[in-house]
Amino acid sequence: MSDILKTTLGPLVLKNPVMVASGTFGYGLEYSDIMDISAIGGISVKGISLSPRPGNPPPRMCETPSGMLNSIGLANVGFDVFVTEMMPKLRAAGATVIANAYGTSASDFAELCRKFDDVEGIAAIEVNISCPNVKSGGIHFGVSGKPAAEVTAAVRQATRLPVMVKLSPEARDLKEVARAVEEAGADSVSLINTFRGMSIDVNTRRPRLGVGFGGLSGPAIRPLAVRMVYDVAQVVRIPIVGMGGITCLRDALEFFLAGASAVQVGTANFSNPTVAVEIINDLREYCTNRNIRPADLVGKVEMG
Amino acid sequence: MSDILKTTLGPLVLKNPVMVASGTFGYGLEYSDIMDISAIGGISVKGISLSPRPGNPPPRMCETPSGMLNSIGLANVGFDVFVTEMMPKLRAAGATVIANAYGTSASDFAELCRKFDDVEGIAAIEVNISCPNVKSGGIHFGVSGKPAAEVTAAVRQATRLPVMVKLSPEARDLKEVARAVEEAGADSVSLINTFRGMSIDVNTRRPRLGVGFGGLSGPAIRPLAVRMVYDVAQVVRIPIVGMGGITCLRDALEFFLAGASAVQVGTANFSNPTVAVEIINDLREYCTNRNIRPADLVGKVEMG
Amino acid sequence: MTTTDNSKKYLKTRIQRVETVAPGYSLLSFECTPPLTGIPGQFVMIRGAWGASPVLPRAFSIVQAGNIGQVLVRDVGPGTSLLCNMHSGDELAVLGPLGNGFVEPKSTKAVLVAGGVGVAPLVFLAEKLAERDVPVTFLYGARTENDLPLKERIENCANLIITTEDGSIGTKGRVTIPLKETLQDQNCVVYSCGPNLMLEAVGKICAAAGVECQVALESPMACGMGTCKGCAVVRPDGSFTYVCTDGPVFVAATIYGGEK
Amino acid sequence: MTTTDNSKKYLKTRIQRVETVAPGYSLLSFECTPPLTGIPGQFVMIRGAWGASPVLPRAFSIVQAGNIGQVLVRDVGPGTSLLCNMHSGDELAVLGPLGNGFVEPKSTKAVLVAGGVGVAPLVFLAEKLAERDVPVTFLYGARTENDLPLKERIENCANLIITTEDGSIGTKGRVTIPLKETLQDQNCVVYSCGPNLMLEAVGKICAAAGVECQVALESPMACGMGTCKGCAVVRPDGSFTYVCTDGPVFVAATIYGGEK
Ligand SMILES: Cc1cc2nc3c(=O)[nH]c(=O)nc-3n(C[C@H](O)[C@H](O)[C@H](O)COP(=O)(O)OP(=O)(O)OC[C@H]3O[C@@H](n4cnc5c(N)ncnc54)[C@H](O)[C@@H]3O)c2cc1C
Ligand SMILES: Cc1cc2nc3c(=O)[nH]c(=O)nc-3n(C[C@H](O)[C@H](O)[C@H](O)COP(=O)(O)OP(=O)(O)OC[C@H]3O[C@@H](n4cnc5c(N)ncnc54)[C@H](O)[C@@H]3O)c2cc1C
Ligand SMILES: Cc1cc2nc3c(=O)[nH]c(=O)nc-3n(C[C@H](O)[C@H](O)[C@H](O)COP(=O)(O)O)c2cc1C
Ligand SMILES: Cc1cc2nc3c(=O)[nH]c(=O)nc-3n(C[C@H](O)[C@H](O)[C@H](O)COP(=O)(O)O)c2cc1C
Ligand code: FES
Ligand code: FES
Repeated sequence: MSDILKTTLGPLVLKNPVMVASGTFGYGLEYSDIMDISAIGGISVKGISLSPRPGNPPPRMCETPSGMLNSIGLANVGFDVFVTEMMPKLRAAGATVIANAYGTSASDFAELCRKFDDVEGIAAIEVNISCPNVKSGGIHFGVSGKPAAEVTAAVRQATRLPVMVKLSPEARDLKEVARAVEEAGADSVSLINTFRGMSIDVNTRRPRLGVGFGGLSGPAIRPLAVRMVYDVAQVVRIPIVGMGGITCLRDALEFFLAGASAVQVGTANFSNPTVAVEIINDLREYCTNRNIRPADLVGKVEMG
Repeated sequence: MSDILKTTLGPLVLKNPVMVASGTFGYGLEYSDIMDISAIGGISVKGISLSPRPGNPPPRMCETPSGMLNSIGLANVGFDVFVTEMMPKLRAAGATVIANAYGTSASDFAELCRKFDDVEGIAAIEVNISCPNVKSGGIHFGVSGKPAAEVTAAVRQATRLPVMVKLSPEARDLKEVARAVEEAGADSVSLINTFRGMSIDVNTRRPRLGVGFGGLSGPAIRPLAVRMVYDVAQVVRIPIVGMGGITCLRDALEFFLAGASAVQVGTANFSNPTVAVEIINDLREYCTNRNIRPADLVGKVEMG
Repeated sequence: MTTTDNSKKYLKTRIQRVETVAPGYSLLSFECTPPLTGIPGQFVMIRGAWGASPVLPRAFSIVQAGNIGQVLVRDVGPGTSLLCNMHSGDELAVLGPLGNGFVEPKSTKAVLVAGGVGVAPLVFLAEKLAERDVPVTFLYGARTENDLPLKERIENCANLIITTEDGSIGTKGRVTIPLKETLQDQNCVVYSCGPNLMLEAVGKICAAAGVECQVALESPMACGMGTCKGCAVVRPDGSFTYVCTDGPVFVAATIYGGEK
Repeated sequence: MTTTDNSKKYLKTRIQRVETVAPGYSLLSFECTPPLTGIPGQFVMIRGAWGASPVLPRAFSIVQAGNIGQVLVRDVGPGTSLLCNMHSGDELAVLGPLGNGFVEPKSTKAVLVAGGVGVAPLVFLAEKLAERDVPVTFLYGARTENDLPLKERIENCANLIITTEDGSIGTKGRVTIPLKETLQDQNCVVYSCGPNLMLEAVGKICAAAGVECQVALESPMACGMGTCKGCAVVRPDGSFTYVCTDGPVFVAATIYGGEK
């Protein structure tokens, strides 16, 4: 494959640098009716845990200006169903699968990733240490360097698959966390997950989400995500996967220039389920016209 | 004044709980043509430093989805001009003036606040330890409890005026900072200042702001601001002044319910310069119809 | 008998016409090539080209399928307001048909119970049933005589019984009053869509009368197709069910209890 | 002689008419009670009722004051696109008049130099000067013959000289070519508005010819009235000047150097 869009993230080789973000594209298969899901650079599937999780009490989402809050709570079918029911179909569809993994302890994460190691057709594991919607685990690992490194090291030992660690914008010191997971063996980092937010229905005086809080995503957070990608790019050498409010080629380019080697599209999939493929086509045209590869753009913002 | 909207923030008594936020309403006088600025609960004037400051190189602002980035850099006329030229007119207009103070060290802050102490007609000082757009001072004091407390204590000693400390959303641990400034003698806290963000012009490959980064404000950040007000309300007893993306009565009510005793309107003044007065009128009607005072709403969100 | 259509498409098209059919209600017509499929009770996710906010598309029941798709929009917030103020020629993105539609009656009679904008899928159902000569009794509840969009279309295909809260037209009171009468003949299936409290009342009345009842629910939605897990509602046993893929049409007893 | 009007008002009004006057250019007319005041070169901040995004109002030069205000909008991004797609009756908020207008000539002749949408304040100026019988030479530069909005209005009140980059109408080339010729008669003042590079070129030509030149600048704006400090531009000495309150009309030499 000598496509101009081919992208290398350490040990992970993707047909193009535009993925869809976990939790915003289900297990990918739902979209087979309306598009060729094998065209997508990578499908980060809905966060998977060892056991199925029912998720949080409703309401689980609400809208905010140029964004949305969700408190899904990692509702998912669990490892076994994912591997036996979804994976065969994903393999058949030719999808590039990134397994988004969630655990409640470092050993939990390790066990899950060890099991992924034996599954055919998984391109990489995205380690979610940044979910704001679960009581244990999730974001607690992501707020500082030490627990983040512990989880990363445990996962690193457990799998030969490429390990992408997903960082939280709520880290007390994002650069420190990024450096810590790099040192602990991450092959790449992806950022950002959602910010913890709150919205109140002033008529009922209750939070608009069943559990009170939720994660903010969408275009609203883009300027924050671009800045964080830039910040992290100053301190790590491993590739960065950028996301947060990407809706079109222009937005994706902003992340490449800030320092991301690849991007993920999240909330925009809801606005337009074919958006990732459209961005890929637009990116191919953009690169072809200029005779460049996406990698030529990475970190090329001109400061000062 | 027995107006139903009268609001007490510790030693500070306001005619109503709706203020305008620093940097978004100039020195207030500019608006005298189009409204009665004495109707506003409080005018937090543009951040004032001991000496005039020219501000940052342009471009200084750009728009983002449901928000804006600014990198003004505390351009201001300085203490002397403010006191001799602006204050007499503000007094004559009957405005309630909140002096937003900026210094580069604790002693700098103290000197400035000591000088404000002698100025007639200043209702309170808002201590800005959260500006993301200046090289020294600003946000550096606001990211952790110790420097925040140092500035607060120095200011506390220097003035008998009510001290409102303005917190940054970029604090590593916002609750810790809030508690620290409460302990150091703050009469109230206001939050949030802007988030550091970045936006890149993909055609020129340069940041859209002259200094690279800027502070994100506007409706985009409202869910984050509401959550932070709620979080701080769980740990401090001093009153909270909430802000971040307020554009109408509904938005203001959200902050009251989350735990704010008063609010400030910022970016929305640009969209509609009379918005603060409209919110005040709508709030009066809301409270009158229900025979309640704004204080009856404070922190009344029903969780769980 | 028509059954739920699972061949959803994502169509970028244009508004053909926006018609105010009652104060606060607009009937949106849009061109569909290939034709919009789907049966009554199925829905579409719709978004205009209005920039960054609101982010999400909005769910609407299909009122008409075919070359010209139709949805009935009630202006209740920013998204619906933008849609109601669109004009012929404006861009529109439509994803559908989604979800599961009403299962048509094995019994000979159908009783449709609509409240407010819940009329939308039931107009489609009434028109389909009329094509098949199934007798339809259509109970339509509203606040006043002004809040009865698409009334004429119903009159053309069903026996329409109106109730209004202020008595300005039809019987004064709630739609549940004529429902109880109608159910004295048990040889029917009830189809209902409207506010949650109404659906629950309708469900309970049907359970008491021993009549099958199908309700179309609403819930906040992001994807409309089972991927976001945002549209959960709680079943009587505490488990979750998803409105977009398990519904929006449910057998009432599975939601409000009293399952036989 | 008219002078800058400082009595700004904030007016919530409605669109009277939106007219496409050239591809990508709309002339927006809106009702003003009390009448919109202001002189050529002053501007208004305008926002429609489009919800949360974009947040800020947009700056537009006044094309016509009075009971019906007018601005010329070039569709270049989200805000201007929303404005160009508005309809008669839609809500509009207008703040103005703002900034400092052109200072009318003491000399007997005026030379107006417009590039692109920079034509807006100069049409207003040409019409005002014609009322006072001041002879106006209007140099209007564009890419093609299609990019000349309001051309007819200028023909009615001034001696119009057109240049286009493709030569499809008028002289082929830049507007600076006829400018040099025109300036051989030094008894005039030059007024210019358009892209920055054009303004700089015009300013330098005037400086060389020893003719006074006033330019209307643009810069990103939030408040339009001196409070946000967002609209700074750098002067030759490195200090800042604010487009909304110090401008938008500046003596060219104070911006591009060569001040006498
Ligand atoms: C399967 C399904 C079919 C629907 N069919 C129709 C239809 O045919 N015609 C029609 O007018 N509306 C229909 N709705 C409801 C419609 O989707 C909402 O009214 C719309 O999303 C509101 O968007 P908004 O931006 O205008 O208001 P918002 O600001 O999003 O909401 C305004 C009010 O509506 C409530 N609300 C928001 N979203 C929903 C929702 N999805 N369901 C219920 N309440 C909501 C909010 O809590 C708020 O009180 C349907 C909803 C679903 C799930
Ligand atoms: C005093 C003044 C008078 C103006 N008069 C007119 C007029 O009469 N008619 C007219 O069509 N436009 C005028 N403009 C420019 C107009 O305000 C911008 O085109 C508009 O704000 C762009 O908004 P947008 O959302 O469509 O695009 P944005 O997304 O905001 O911007 C689109 C492009 O325009 C650039 N841009 C954004 N804002 C400005 C700005 N204020 N000035 C220059 N470039 C900008 C951006 O960098 C980008 O390249 C004037 C500007 C000023 C400051
Ligand atoms: C409904 C929803 C569910 C999500 N679920 C997950 C998840 O399971 N695992 C995860 O790592 N991130 C999850 N995310 C976060 C997204 O993958 C992404 O990091 C975030 O939404 C920012 O990108 P966006 O602004 O493009 O949506 C979820 C986001 C949304 C909106
Ligand atoms: C252009 C601009 C200038 C600002 N200048 C100051 C300032 O001088 N001092 C300060 O404390 N906050 C300043 N702020 C922050 C606001 O006071 C407020 O905290 C922030 O904008 C969030 O509120 P909003 O979303 O309603 O605008 C500024 C904000 C903007 C947009
Ligand atoms: S709306 Fe996304 S799962 Fe139902
Ligand atoms: S636009 Fe705000 S100061 Fe000029």
